[in-house]
Amino acid sequence: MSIASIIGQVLVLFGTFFYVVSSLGLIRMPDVYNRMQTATKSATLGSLGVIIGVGIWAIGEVGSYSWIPKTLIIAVFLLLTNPIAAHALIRAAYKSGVPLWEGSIVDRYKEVESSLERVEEIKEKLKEPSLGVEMNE
Amino acid sequence: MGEASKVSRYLYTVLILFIIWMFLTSSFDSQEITIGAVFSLIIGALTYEVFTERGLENLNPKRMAYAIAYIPYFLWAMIMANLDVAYRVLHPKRPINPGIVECKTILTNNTGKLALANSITLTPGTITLDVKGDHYFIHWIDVKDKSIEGASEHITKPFEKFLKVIFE
Amino acid sequence: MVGEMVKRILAIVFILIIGLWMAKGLDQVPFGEDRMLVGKYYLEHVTEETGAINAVTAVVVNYRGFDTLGEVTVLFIASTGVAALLWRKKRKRTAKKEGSVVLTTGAKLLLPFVMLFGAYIFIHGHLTPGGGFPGGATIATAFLLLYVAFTVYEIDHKIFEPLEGLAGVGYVTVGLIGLAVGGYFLFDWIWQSWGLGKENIGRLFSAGFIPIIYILIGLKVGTELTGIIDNMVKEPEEGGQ
Amino acid sequence: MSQYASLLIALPLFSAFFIPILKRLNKSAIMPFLVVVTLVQTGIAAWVFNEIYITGKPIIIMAGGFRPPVGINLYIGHFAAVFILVVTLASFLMTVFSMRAVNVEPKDKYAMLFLLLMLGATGMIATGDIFNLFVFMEITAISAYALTAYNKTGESSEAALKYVVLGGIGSSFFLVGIALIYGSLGTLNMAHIGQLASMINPTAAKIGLALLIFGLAVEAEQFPLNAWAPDAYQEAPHPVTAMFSAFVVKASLYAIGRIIYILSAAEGWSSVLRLLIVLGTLTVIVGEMSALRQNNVKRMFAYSSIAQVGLIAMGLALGTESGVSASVFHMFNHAIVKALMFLAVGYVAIELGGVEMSKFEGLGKRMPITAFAITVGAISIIGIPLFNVFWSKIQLILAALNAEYTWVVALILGASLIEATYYIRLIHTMWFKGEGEKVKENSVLALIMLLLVAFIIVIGIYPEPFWDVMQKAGRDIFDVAQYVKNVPLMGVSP
Amino acid sequence: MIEIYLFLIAVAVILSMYRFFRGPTTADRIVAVDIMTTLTTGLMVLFALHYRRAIFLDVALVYAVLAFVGVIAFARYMEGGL
Amino acid sequence: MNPYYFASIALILIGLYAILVKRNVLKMLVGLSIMETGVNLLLISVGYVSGRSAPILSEGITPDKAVDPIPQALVLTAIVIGVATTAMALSVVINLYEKYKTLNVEEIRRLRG
Amino acid sequence: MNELALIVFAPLIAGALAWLVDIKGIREIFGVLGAAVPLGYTVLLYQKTGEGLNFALNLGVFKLTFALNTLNWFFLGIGALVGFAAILALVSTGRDSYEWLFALMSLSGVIGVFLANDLMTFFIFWEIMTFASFMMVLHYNRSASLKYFLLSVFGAYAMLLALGIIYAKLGTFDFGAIQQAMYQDAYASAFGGETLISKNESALIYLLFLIAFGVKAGMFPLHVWAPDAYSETNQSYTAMFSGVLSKAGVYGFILLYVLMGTRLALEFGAFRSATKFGYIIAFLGGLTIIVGGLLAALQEDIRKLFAYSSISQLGYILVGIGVGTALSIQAAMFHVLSHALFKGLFFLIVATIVYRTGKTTFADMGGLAEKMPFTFAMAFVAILSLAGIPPLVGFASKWVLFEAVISQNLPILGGMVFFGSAIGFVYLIRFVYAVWFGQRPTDLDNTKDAPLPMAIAMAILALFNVILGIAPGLVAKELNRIFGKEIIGGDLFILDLGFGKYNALAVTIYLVVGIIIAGIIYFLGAKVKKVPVTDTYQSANPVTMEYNLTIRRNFFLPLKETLAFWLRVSFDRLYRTIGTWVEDLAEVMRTYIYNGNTQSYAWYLAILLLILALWGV
Ligand code: NA
Ligand code: NA
Repeated sequence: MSIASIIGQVLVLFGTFFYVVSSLGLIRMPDVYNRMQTATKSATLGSLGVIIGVGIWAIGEVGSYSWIPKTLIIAVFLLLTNPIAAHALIRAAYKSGVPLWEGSIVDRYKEVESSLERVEEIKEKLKEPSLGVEMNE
Repeated sequence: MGEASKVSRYLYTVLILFIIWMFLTSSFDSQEITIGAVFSLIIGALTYEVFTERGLENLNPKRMAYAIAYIPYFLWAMIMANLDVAYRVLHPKRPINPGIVECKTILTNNTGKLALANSITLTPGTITLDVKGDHYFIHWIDVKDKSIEGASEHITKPFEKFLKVIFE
Repeated sequence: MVGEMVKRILAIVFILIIGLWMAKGLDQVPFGEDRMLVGKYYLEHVTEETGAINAVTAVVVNYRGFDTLGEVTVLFIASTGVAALLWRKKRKRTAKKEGSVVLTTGAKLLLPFVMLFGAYIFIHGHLTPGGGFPGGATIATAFLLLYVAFTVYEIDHKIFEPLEGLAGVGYVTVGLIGLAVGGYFLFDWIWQSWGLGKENIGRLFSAGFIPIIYILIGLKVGTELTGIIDNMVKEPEEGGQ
Repeated sequence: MSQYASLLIALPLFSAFFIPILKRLNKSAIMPFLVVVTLVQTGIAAWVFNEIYITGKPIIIMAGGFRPPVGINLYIGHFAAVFILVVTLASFLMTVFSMRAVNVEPKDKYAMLFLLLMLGATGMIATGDIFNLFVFMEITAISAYALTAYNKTGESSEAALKYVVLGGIGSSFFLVGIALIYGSLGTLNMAHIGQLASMINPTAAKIGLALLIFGLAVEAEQFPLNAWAPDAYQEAPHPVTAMFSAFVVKASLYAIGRIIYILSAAEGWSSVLRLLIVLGTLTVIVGEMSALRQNNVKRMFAYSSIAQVGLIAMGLALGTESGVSASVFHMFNHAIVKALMFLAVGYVAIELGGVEMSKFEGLGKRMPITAFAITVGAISIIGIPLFNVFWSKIQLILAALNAEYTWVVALILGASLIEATYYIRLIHTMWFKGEGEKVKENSVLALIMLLLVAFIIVIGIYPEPFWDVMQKAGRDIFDVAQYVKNVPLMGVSP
Repeated sequence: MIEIYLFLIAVAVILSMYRFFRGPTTADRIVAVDIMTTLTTGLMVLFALHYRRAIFLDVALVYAVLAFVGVIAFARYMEGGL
Repeated sequence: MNPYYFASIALILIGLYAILVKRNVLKMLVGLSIMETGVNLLLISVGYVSGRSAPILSEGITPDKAVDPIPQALVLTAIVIGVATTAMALSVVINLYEKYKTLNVEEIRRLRG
Repeated sequence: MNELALIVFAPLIAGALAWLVDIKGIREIFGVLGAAVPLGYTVLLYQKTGEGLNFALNLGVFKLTFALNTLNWFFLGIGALVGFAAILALVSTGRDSYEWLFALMSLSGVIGVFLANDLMTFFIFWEIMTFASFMMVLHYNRSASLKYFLLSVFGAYAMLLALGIIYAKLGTFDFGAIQQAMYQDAYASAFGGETLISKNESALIYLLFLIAFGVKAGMFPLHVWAPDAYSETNQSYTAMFSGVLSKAGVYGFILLYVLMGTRLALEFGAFRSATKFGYIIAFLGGLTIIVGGLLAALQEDIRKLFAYSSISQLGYILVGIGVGTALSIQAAMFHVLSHALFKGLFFLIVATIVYRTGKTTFADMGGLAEKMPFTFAMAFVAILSLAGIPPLVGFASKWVLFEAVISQNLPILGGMVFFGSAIGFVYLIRFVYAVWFGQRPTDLDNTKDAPLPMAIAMAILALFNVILGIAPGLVAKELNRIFGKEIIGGDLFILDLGFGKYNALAVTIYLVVGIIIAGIIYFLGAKVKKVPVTDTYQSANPVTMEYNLTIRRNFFLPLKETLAFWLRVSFDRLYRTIGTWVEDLAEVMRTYIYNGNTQSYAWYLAILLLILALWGV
């Protein structure tokens, strides 16, 4: 077994571990936000491990270096897109009204959102022609 | 900060695309390179306006250097984050203390903000929930400080020093 | 409700019996056995006859070209049909919640890459598992990304529709050139009449007209799927019936 | 030269793809373009027909120049030659009608879908490969879904939904059938299947054949799989309804016939046939009974059409050459008559704003040519001598009796009695009931209707040349050995 | 060896399925899908090695692209941004 | 029964079940898609030959080491057709919902008899 | 062109031309010429009947074959003659080109039926005839036409099924071949050999033909269409309808004898002196006589009266055919001729009356003899002929028929026949008095006599009534020629059955003398006394308009009351009820099956799959 194979395997093992962690997190965490916290991170890292690991492993196993660039591309793509997807999802979850876990201690977003709404309401009122006030945006 | 010239932006886009093509094909076959060049030129022409604002300016050596340095830093942070996750997931009591906090950033560039948001998402106990202007709203699995300043100190600051150089 | 229960139980009984019946038939087609007849011919002759190393691609584009032409047509019908059904005098997007800067910036950055992936996939159809359809779908994905990220984004139908048509016309024309040059509709004139690329088997510039057709299909599928997406996300304006 | 028959596929495709470009150039040219294309297509079909009936040999189109079973081939034999001509001619007439009948936008899309519906049916009739048959069937079906819903009313969408759901189930099971046949034989070419059919595993063949027939029977409107049909017929734009009845359903029926007979050497074959006969008979009975007190005349015609289709399926499943020939003849006659009747009823709907029975009161005075056309069509369908349908109906019945299906004939005749009842009621309503203002009838449409009427009567009075052609067409389906011989199969063998 | 990893990842995918079926919110299901697609991408890459065929990597790449956009589309649909 | 066949048949039946039982039109369409998936899986399974690889003759795969390419080609076509059907069905449902304001299949029955 | 083709198609072509030209005057010329051609050729072809003249038209689908022989010449002659007369009368009463087309088409149809030499040709022309006559009725009345059409189609389908079975078993439609095969079958079955057609099948074929021909002949209980259809169409046309078209049914029964009489006789045995299958026909014929006669008596409408009368008369013919001896069949055919002649004449008379007065009920008529003397004279002939008074043709045929039935010792049938004769007098009396004599309503004071074409038409038929009445030997000779042996003996004026003799000439002479005497008395002083309608007395009943039993109104009300129970048993109503059931069933089925629910429809697919699975296909 070549060194490349060993390094590759180690990486794959590492990645697989986080894959499993990711799925466990998905099951165990109490609300969607916390599930995302755990699952996304470990799935992303796991992917890096598994995918790049395969690229390196292939050097020893198949004898080709051409796996590396392609696995890298895939890994980078996941690295870039997974957090975006997670962000989009968590935002969507929040905006579609999924409540925070009852154990959550703070919701800053809600506070800001409601104050912003109040600002909007005031703006609307001020816009009414009788007041004749020009709002400065 | 204004936009770079169209030529610069276009060339930058084509260059990036071509590099990616080379990665994709993993081959130095002349035919692949030819087609790759053609495709990069075409797709670059179609997309450079949305793809980049600064064009070749991105390739400034200092930025490149910081970007390269950022990789191990970030990877380390990420591994730590995941060990943290593993701990929380596998611990029978699920030690969590979640909440949504607000942070402020000094970054102004959109790409920088994206990088920051992604970095936050992938590192310990945090996910970017929304970005409004320079305010980040972050779901934090283990809230240690509820104030804007305190949260920023914990969450955004560590990355900003790199990202500021790379993207600003 | 009792009726509901009965319906479910009946449905289960039905599908189980139907399933057993199908299984009985499939039992006569043992899994994993080599039963190839025409398939074997393809595998043995594909490189010599079409220049492709991906036998599936050769089957799709050359040997069973009619299927593929039909497949392109089916998608064209879907895109046309969706456009016809969702046509209103005035339609526009009504989405309210703009994506965050993370999403919009991410979409902008990813757009060219995704497009390049698409192009990569359809141009390598004769060498890898790709081809015009997945490539086109990937290109459509690039546009979907824009729709997803920006609530105001819309494609320009004035460009997309003629492009879609042009790609189709191009495909049929390639086939007709085959009829004129080689005497058969969809005849691979580049490979079989002109013999171009014979020395290139396994490399990009080979496989006769497969890459050309896949470029056309990629364009066509990309524009069509994008058109379908566009039609699906738009809603009629008030009084725009 | 004969390979140029592939223009039958290429031309409609090219034209359909060209329409988006034409739309940019000149939008008002689309409908005239449609007329021209279908006319040219009719010309090609006529040339092909002539070629085949002069040489007596089928045209085998080999796509890509690969010999079957390696390449897909089209088999334009005696049957396909006739029915492609029917398809193109009916399409041509309906494009003319469309110029008057279709006012809902977007017309460019309508034109494309119209062409592709025609293409799909042409392909189904011509193809020599079962999977390619599936592809063309889906082309037909999906354009039909779109056209059914084209008017964008709630009802038209409802009709299309039913069509999609049932059609979708049907095509899925059709594919399972293909999987079974392919899995047992390793080929998809019809002639090749015909050649190898005696070696096929009986269980797989039986179930595969049953599933193929099941899938096709949905499109071929066999009871009880036809529940989508009356709704779709009722709600589709009038020219499209005419096309449904004239050739879309016929293409599926043909496919049933073709598949049945290429697998005739397989075991268990006759039990599938028997089932199809039962289905066909039930289709006739239920169709006629449903039409009996129908107040919506277009729907009534739809049920009537379904009943006739049942008759055709029954004939195809008799397993005798005379049955197949009679069925083919009936397909042909029915295509003419129903094209005429749906054209007429559609025209009434346009002029009088509805197709309820009350709208037909006094039609004889208001729109005499249209009423006359409907009357001739109805009389023909009932099966009165001197009108075309009589000949095929009686041939079908004789064929069934010859195959010892007396009970089938008795039931069908009973159902025909019902058919006579509702058509006579309609005729009476049109001519001897009610008054109304005279409507000026469109001279082009009147011409088309009279043309079809003339056709009905000419065949009715002098069926010989037509019957001659139909017998050849029927033999084309029935004589599998000849079919296999005609296709230049290359030596791919196990 | 590879088979073991394949098995483990498959187990992970199946575990994620639990969340997909369990819910309880739509967001939960989409998260589950997101994770599953990521795991599946890894699985596909590993399969490529198992079969020793680099061409399968392309499949994984296309899959990753489609899955990403798909998940985002669902997310945006859920929040009313489509 | 082989697991691939089993899975294909199961998918087909699950799809059919959804069509037969679910009242929501969209769910019925999902059922249809599941059926299509099952069918595609079945086709692919029929073409599989044990111990062989994808019929792309590179990386040391010779004709005797490749599986049957035909079912794969068929499935490509079938998938596209499935997509097209689904797209059509969805736009039909969009129109339907606009006019009927419901997706309950039992309330969508103006056309009958 | 072959003469047979000309005979068959000339009316059709003429009709089509008349329809296309549609100019009053010209279309009549076309029409009359079209009807004249068959008549002319029929006369010319008399000599050639023995030569086996035939004609075939290959349609590809089938070969239409026609042949002329002595038997069908007889029917052809009747058809051509009465048809020509009716068409001539149509010149006056025809309303539009539509009627010309279908009247002539039906003539072509019936001629085709008579001349057909194979079952398929027979069926095709049968259908054409039915369809055309239906169109004539449809023009006037929907429900009558629908009833006619449904029963006809029912009959036609029965025939189709029968001929389909024959074709499937024997592989031929040709009469000769079928006759041959059936004959062989008959002996094969008698000696226990293999038969092509089994006993059950031959019974089925017989039953189907019984229905098919029974409908057309108006045989009880399939007669219900006839009264409405005969009365609800152009009355000139009715002459042909009742006179000729109904005879196609009779011809069919004779054909049944020709084709498979031996087979049926041997297979099913005898009842008393008749064959079983024949006795059924005869018995139904007898019922037809009674029912037709009774109902005729109860009618208030002049057209209906003759419609029922026609039914009743057809009954005689069926009895004759059913009894099945050579003599009885000859008698039946004789009666076919005389019924065509006198009933054709009757309907032309009715047509004239309706045409001139616009009235159809007895209540509105009276005293027309004075205003329409020519028509009255014609009616006189017709009445005498129908009533079976010598020396008219009606007597001759009826006499032979009575003799034929009585001689066979079939008492029930004999009773029925006599009863029919009696009731015939009853309804004729009404026609005579209510229409021609008595008080004339004032609005009929300006009534004119028959127009020329109708007059000619009536005259032709009347002439034949008289000539063949005085010289029945002409007919007998022809009938003997058909049967190939002398069954009715005698000479031109004398019919000799061996056990009875009728001298027409002698009777004529007595009668002429009697009429001259009566005429002298009439002109010497008998005058009609005018009395108000309500001044009439009726055996102790107060005279109200409701119970006003004058000859013109409800004359046979007491009879009606007596028969009330039986009149409720109406086959007409029974058929209607069945029709309603079918419609309701169809309605229920339609709404249940096509219930609009997509999911139910998906279930249908699943059910079929289940059936496939369980059937083990
Ligand atoms: Na992710
Ligand atoms: Na992902």
